[in-house]
Amino acid sequence: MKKLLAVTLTLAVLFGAGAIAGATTLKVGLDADPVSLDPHVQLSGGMLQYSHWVFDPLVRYAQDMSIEPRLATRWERIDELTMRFYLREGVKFHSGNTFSAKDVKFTLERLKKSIDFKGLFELFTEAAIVDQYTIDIKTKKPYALLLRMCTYIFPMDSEFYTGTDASGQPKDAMVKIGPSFALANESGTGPYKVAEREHGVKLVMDRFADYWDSASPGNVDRLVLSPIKEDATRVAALLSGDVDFISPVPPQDFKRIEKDSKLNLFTYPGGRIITVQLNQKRRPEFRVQKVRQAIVHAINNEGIVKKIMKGTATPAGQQSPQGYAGYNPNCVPRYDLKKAKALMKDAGFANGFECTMIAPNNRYVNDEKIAEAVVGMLAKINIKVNLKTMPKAQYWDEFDAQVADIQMIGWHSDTEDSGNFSEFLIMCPNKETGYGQYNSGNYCNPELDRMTLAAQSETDLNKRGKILIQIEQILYDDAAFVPFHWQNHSYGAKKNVDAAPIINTMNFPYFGDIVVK
Amino acid sequence: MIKTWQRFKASYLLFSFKQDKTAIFSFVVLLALLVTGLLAPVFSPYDPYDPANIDIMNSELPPAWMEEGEKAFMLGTDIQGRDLLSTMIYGLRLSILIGCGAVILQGVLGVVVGLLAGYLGGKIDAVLMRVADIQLSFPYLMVAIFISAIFQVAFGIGQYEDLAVPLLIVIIGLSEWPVYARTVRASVMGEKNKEYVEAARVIGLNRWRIMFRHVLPNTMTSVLVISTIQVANAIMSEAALSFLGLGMPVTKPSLGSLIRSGFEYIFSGSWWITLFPGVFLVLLVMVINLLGDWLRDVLNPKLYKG
Amino acid sequence: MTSDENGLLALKQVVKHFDISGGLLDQLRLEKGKITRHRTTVKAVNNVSFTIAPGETFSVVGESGCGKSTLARTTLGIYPPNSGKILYRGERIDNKNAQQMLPFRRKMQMIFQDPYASLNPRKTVMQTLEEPVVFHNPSISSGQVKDRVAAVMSNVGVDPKWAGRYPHEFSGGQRQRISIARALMVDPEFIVADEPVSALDVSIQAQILNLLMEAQEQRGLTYMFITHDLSVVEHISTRVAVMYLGTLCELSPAKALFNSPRHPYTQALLSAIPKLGRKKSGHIKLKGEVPTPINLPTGCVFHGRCIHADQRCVEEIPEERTVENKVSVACHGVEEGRI
Amino acid sequence: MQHLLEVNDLEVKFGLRFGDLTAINGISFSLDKSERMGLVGESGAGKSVTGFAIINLISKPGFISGGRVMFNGRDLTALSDEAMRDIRGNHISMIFQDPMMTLNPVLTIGTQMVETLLAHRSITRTEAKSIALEKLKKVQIPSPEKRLAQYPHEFSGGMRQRIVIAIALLTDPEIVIADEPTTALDVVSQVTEKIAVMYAGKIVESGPTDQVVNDPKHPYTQGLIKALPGSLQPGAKLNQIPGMMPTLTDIPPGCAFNPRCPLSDTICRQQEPPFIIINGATRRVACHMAKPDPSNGTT
Amino acid sequence: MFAFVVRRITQAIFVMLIISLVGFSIKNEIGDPVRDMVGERVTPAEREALRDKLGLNDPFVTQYLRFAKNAVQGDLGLSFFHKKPALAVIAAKAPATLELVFGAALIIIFISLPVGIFSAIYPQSAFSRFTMAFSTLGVSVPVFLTAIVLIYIFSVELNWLPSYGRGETVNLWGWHSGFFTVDGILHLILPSFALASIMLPLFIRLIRSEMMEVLETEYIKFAWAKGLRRKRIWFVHAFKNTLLPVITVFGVQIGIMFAFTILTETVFQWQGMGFMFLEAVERSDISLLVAYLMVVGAIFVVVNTVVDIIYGLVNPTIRIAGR
Repeated sequence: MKKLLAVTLTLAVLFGAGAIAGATTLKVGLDADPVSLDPHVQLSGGMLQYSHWVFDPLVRYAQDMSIEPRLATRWERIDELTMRFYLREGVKFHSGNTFSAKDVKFTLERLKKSIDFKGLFELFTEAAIVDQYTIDIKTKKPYALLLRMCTYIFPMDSEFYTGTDASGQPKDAMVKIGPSFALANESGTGPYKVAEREHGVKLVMDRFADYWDSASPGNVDRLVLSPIKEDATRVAALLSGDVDFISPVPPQDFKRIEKDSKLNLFTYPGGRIITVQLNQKRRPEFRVQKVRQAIVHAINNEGIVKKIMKGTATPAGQQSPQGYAGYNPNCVPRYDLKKAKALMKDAGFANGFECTMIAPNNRYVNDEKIAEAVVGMLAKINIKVNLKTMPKAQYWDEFDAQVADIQMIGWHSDTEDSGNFSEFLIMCPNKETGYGQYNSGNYCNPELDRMTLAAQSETDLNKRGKILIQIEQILYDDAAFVPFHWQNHSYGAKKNVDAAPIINTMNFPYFGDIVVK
Repeated sequence: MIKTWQRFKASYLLFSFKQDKTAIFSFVVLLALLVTGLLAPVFSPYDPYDPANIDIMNSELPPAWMEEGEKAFMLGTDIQGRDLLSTMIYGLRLSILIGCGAVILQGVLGVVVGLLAGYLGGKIDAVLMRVADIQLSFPYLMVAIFISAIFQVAFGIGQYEDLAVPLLIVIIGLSEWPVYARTVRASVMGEKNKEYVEAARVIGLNRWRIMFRHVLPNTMTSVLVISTIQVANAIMSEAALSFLGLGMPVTKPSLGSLIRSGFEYIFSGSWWITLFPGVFLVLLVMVINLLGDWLRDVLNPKLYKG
Repeated sequence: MTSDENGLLALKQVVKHFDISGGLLDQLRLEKGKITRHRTTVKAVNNVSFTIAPGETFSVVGESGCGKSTLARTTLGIYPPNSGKILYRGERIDNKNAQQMLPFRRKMQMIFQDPYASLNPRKTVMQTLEEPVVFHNPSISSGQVKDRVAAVMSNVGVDPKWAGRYPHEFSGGQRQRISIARALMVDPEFIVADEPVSALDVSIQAQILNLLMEAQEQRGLTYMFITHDLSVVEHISTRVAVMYLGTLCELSPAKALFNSPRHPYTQALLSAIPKLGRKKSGHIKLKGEVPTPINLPTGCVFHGRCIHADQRCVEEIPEERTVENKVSVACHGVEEGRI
Repeated sequence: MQHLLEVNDLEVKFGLRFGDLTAINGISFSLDKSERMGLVGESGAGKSVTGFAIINLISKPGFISGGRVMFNGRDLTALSDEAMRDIRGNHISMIFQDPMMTLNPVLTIGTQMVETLLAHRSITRTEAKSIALEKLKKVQIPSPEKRLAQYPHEFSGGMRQRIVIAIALLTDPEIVIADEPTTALDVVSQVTEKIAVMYAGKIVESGPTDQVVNDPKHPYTQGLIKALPGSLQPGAKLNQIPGMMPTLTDIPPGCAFNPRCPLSDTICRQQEPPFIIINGATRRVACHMAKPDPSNGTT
Repeated sequence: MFAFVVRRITQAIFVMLIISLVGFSIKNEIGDPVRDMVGERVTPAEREALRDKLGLNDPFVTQYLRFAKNAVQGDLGLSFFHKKPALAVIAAKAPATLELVFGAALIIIFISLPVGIFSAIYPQSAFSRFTMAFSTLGVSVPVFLTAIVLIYIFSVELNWLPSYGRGETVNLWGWHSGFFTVDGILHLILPSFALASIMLPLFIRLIRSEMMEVLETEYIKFAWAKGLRRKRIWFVHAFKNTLLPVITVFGVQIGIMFAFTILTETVFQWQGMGFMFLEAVERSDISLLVAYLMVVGAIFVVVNTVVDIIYGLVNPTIRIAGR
């Protein structure tokens, strides 16, 4: 017995310690790992990243934001409501099943049932299978962003996910809490298949031998993802060589990584706008346009970007980043303390007032420090801000309850489109429609609501762009909210890891295509 | 008063103090730190808690003697552009305030509980000590979360900045009182069977008077000794809570929260943001510990933590 | 000796047991698969009766652990007795509450053995001495208190100038004087002295004994004197009670006891008194060890060590019987005339 | 003639920050084989320190600052650590004051006895155990086999005292030093042939026990004897020596006893009395008031 | 012994009952678990429905009784985040923490004992003085600062030791152990030193002062007088007595050490219970939190019990049964 134990231990040591010779392993340290293997169980950045590694979407964004064919090779608009997709043939799922139109239909149906995704796919009706490799995707009303939404469709293996598991639960059940088949098993068409997963500890993925995209330059055989939540620890892990790739990199450590001869730092402009909202319901002062304008003028967002974000963010004067349909080149940051003071005087608040503010301290890059800077900047126009920061777990409840006069929120458009910002952050809050769900400023302008909805169903992209640009202008003039900057994504990697081609504005590193020299 | 002073002058305490260079050194340093901290507005060049004084464009300036340093900021600035020296001095004040406040709270709680448990014994003792066990097995992080939440519900976030200090005092005070309770209880159990207590009973004094007037003063030596350790611990607990984001508000950094940023700045090259407050805190805690050691050796060699 | 049959202080069948078995759970034992309940009781004082007349020095002697200190504390009400009665001037005091007890507290005081533990180290002599007076006479002026402290201090031979000092600044003998002073502060009638000189050196012991005798003369005090030192007992006692394992063996006037001890235990005890310069002789050696007061022997508690013990001694508890003038003994052998 | 033990002018000091304190101030005595000598005096007189000085085991900051301790012709103060270790517990053993504190609470008495033998004799554990048993029987510990496996707290104070004695006798030492906490003049007088009275670090009187007890020459010895309650009529006022023994820090000049002495004279306050021989070499006394033996000088 | 065990079990139940109640009453203060389960897009109505489904909207008493009923059957609920039974999550994380605490305890024992004993025997030596000075400095440095400095020196600058995680582990009947691989041991070194750093100085001082005190006792003097060899006196007579108070303090401190694992595990990304706890706080994973508190409470009682038993074994004067 003892001997057996000894042998077992020795073997365990041998196998445990040694990786397979010659294989390329990429060790990645991220701030979080996917909460489930089921891509539909949560709509979050982490889950979408995972979906890109293990599943493949119908289409995806390229680095230049153009739409790149993946499982759909081409598509055409049939009518106002319908788009026809021609699917790639000869694609295998990890289970060995062959991919076809029925899997797309299955996936879309599942998306419409998902608590998280049903909102995004609300306008979608049932997909119609034309033939094995052709499918029509339809919406209830004309929808300009139909194709973009298809970046969210990661076809799942309908055969694999059909039937019931050992406990009698349907295999396609989406379970928020507790075990489910899809939680622990996956079958996608993506470049990697999951080899081992210990939630919160590591996710090990092996290259899928039958991956359809033979053109992909990706040469990583094994991808090991470790969640490292603490910024400094994550950086230390890269510096000490324990991992090959990390993200995000805290701005204060950019210099250190750039300086290191063995490492490279990559940043990529992102679309997440960081703002604070001025609650007009709580504070009559914020109903005064001049006060809002004074505040916007008092915020030195270029200073914040330079000092706190170490230059790795883009100062913003509006919601839409450059490249978005609504981007308005006139809406630039307008820090001007003198003018801010004058505006306060004009508004009759030369002596300022006191108000409260909340911000998260672990949600956005340097969120707490930005909030702190706001306190200092507003103090200069005599607005005394009582700030409380808290972890995100507590923050959102407080945000919803609108406990403070000024609340921070960052927003990334799910559709990589300007309209999405206004729908959630600017439109008059309406419990029934769900519009303005995150408008804790209670800014309400019916005209803007009308314009936003019009843009939603305008399929003429030119016309639509004009509306969106105009919306930004109105918001800018009205100082409806206080914009800070668009966050950049940041990645640190060893010199031999060629990360530049696989990163993008959505922060979905396409590890399937990564090359390790 | 004069008599007490003369008694003190002739006491063994002062005698052994004068003999001990480390004790004198620690005392002088502590005194200097206390004076500096308590008179923070006098000593610090700026008021770091007044946001109007802060300009983000001054952020992360190195100490004055370095190339990019500015004379106005002797020890440099933090990421918000706060003068580090002023922040440290104000932070020192907070740390001292929280340390002493928390120790007074836990001391009062723990001493009363320990006294009751030790003197009355029996069921009261059993119950109180179980409560102490529960408290000990409850991470102070939970206490912190719980009490912060209660405070917030009761006072709203507008008051948060003003309430943070009492809040931390309550949190740290509540989480550590069993240390006192256990020590005092052990001490009381040793004292209560001594003949002077019986003498007090023969006189006819009631148990409360005996407990508080006769037994309590005799446990004070051990209370005094662990208090120094506990002040140091409380200061470190505040630092730890700040490290976990449950401490002082960001606009009023304590020494602990300054060190917390040490964690963020360790690789950044802006070493001064970490190093100076870190050295300051370690110095403060160390002289308190050194004085505690000395006090323990002089007053009660048999006392230890726990 | 006394007109009142109850004397100044009387104990009637006083029993004091200590339950040291802890809580219910501690009493449970697992025995042969059954849970049984055990209680552990220290039977410190068993059925002790005696009367102390005013003005006398009543000594209780016995080896350490025989229960004499417990008896002293029970007498003063520090420990409530389990059964029996304690009467002071004919009035029952064992069932009184703290408030009702107060008038008696002024009459009855105690002096302790350990001069280092019996004074509160955190209180000055002044504070220690004034506390009983102020407590019992809340209306007294501070000047009066100070005068009284000074008077009593010089009375016991401690310079009143030192009233501001703390106990650790005094020697053992001086502390014992202060301890006596504390007892005298309330002007008591009755003092229980628990081994007041056994921790002191010979020369100091003589000083303290003299002081106690002087105080008795001046104030007409009654002493209950607890000690194991028989030479001291012989020197100062009027009557002596000999105690063994919580039980009284013999109660006699001092002279009678030292001249002709009756109880075999008393005889053994007295044979061991060292006398200066006399080579030891005739020391009666006792067999065996002292049993624990937890498992008291049946019958006469002394039977296991007594050379005269017979079957009756094993089975029957001897009763205290007066054998001659004021001498009473609890021994079957004496009763039967065997000894 | 060589004595078994000869203490010559032994001096012990305690090194303190503000200077050295003299605890034993030049004492001399001798002890022969099978002889019993009593050293009496109040606590603090230096009895225990003398005992520890003989086995060279004075606790810090004390040290032997002068004189010699000759044992079988060897000076114990000059022995190496290892040689001294072999003397202790083997040739000279000591019985400590407090039986409750002397035994190690966490070791069985068997262990504590056997280890002593093993430290000095090359014998097996079993042999050591049987010697231990024998000695326990000698001091009348009932059922010694069972008792060997027990811990000190399982014994009564009296039994512990006997065990300590048994340990001291284990190696059949030539000398046993028995330390006692109290003055106990009465007890000492019963069991010894020789007696030496100590006061404030010096021997003030010595001689055969019956002579010293029945005819004390030093006023301190006289006072001690008269202070014993057993020596007087019951109820009579006891003779008391006024005041108390000085502490080491404030020993008065001249004769240390002079402030308490009924016979004190000017000379007593100025001069230390010599330790003179009286009654033909058997008795010595250190008192200005004592008459020296004409045939002998002073030391 | 019987009474002792029964009392400790009742005590543990009592402690856990209170802890679960307090833990449960905090649940609303640490955020809404549903918030973390769904994306930001999900409408309030959907979230409310989910809350209903999870029973989070039931009255406190209903929820607690439901919890208590299941707890009696050994079911402490499902972790929202891990989507597994809370106890299973803790069981999976416990080895990491236990090994960390064990590693730190080993370091404390193997350093503090020799150092403490040496500096008690030779209190005036240069080494003792240095140790004392160093240990005072040691207790004064916050544990997270120590941790980060260790990482900086040994991982980043010197590249000797890994900076995070547990490394390779071996599965021994469900216990993932890092003790049997070189990699695992290497990963263990920094975190356990960081954790030990807070207690080590305390124990060196404690052992030193206890040993010094014991060396002054009568029975040690008697041992010298018996002519024993000094090694025996130091390592048998004095050491065993020194151990007694050390064991008691060790018992208390080991409980406190579990609290400190929260900080250490956070810095080193050590996947143990402390890390899990903090994550549970961040994710408002209330069932996991309550389960954690109860398990820690139980560990506390168990550790105290074991310490008492060891104490009883070392100290013959203590009978466990009585008092």
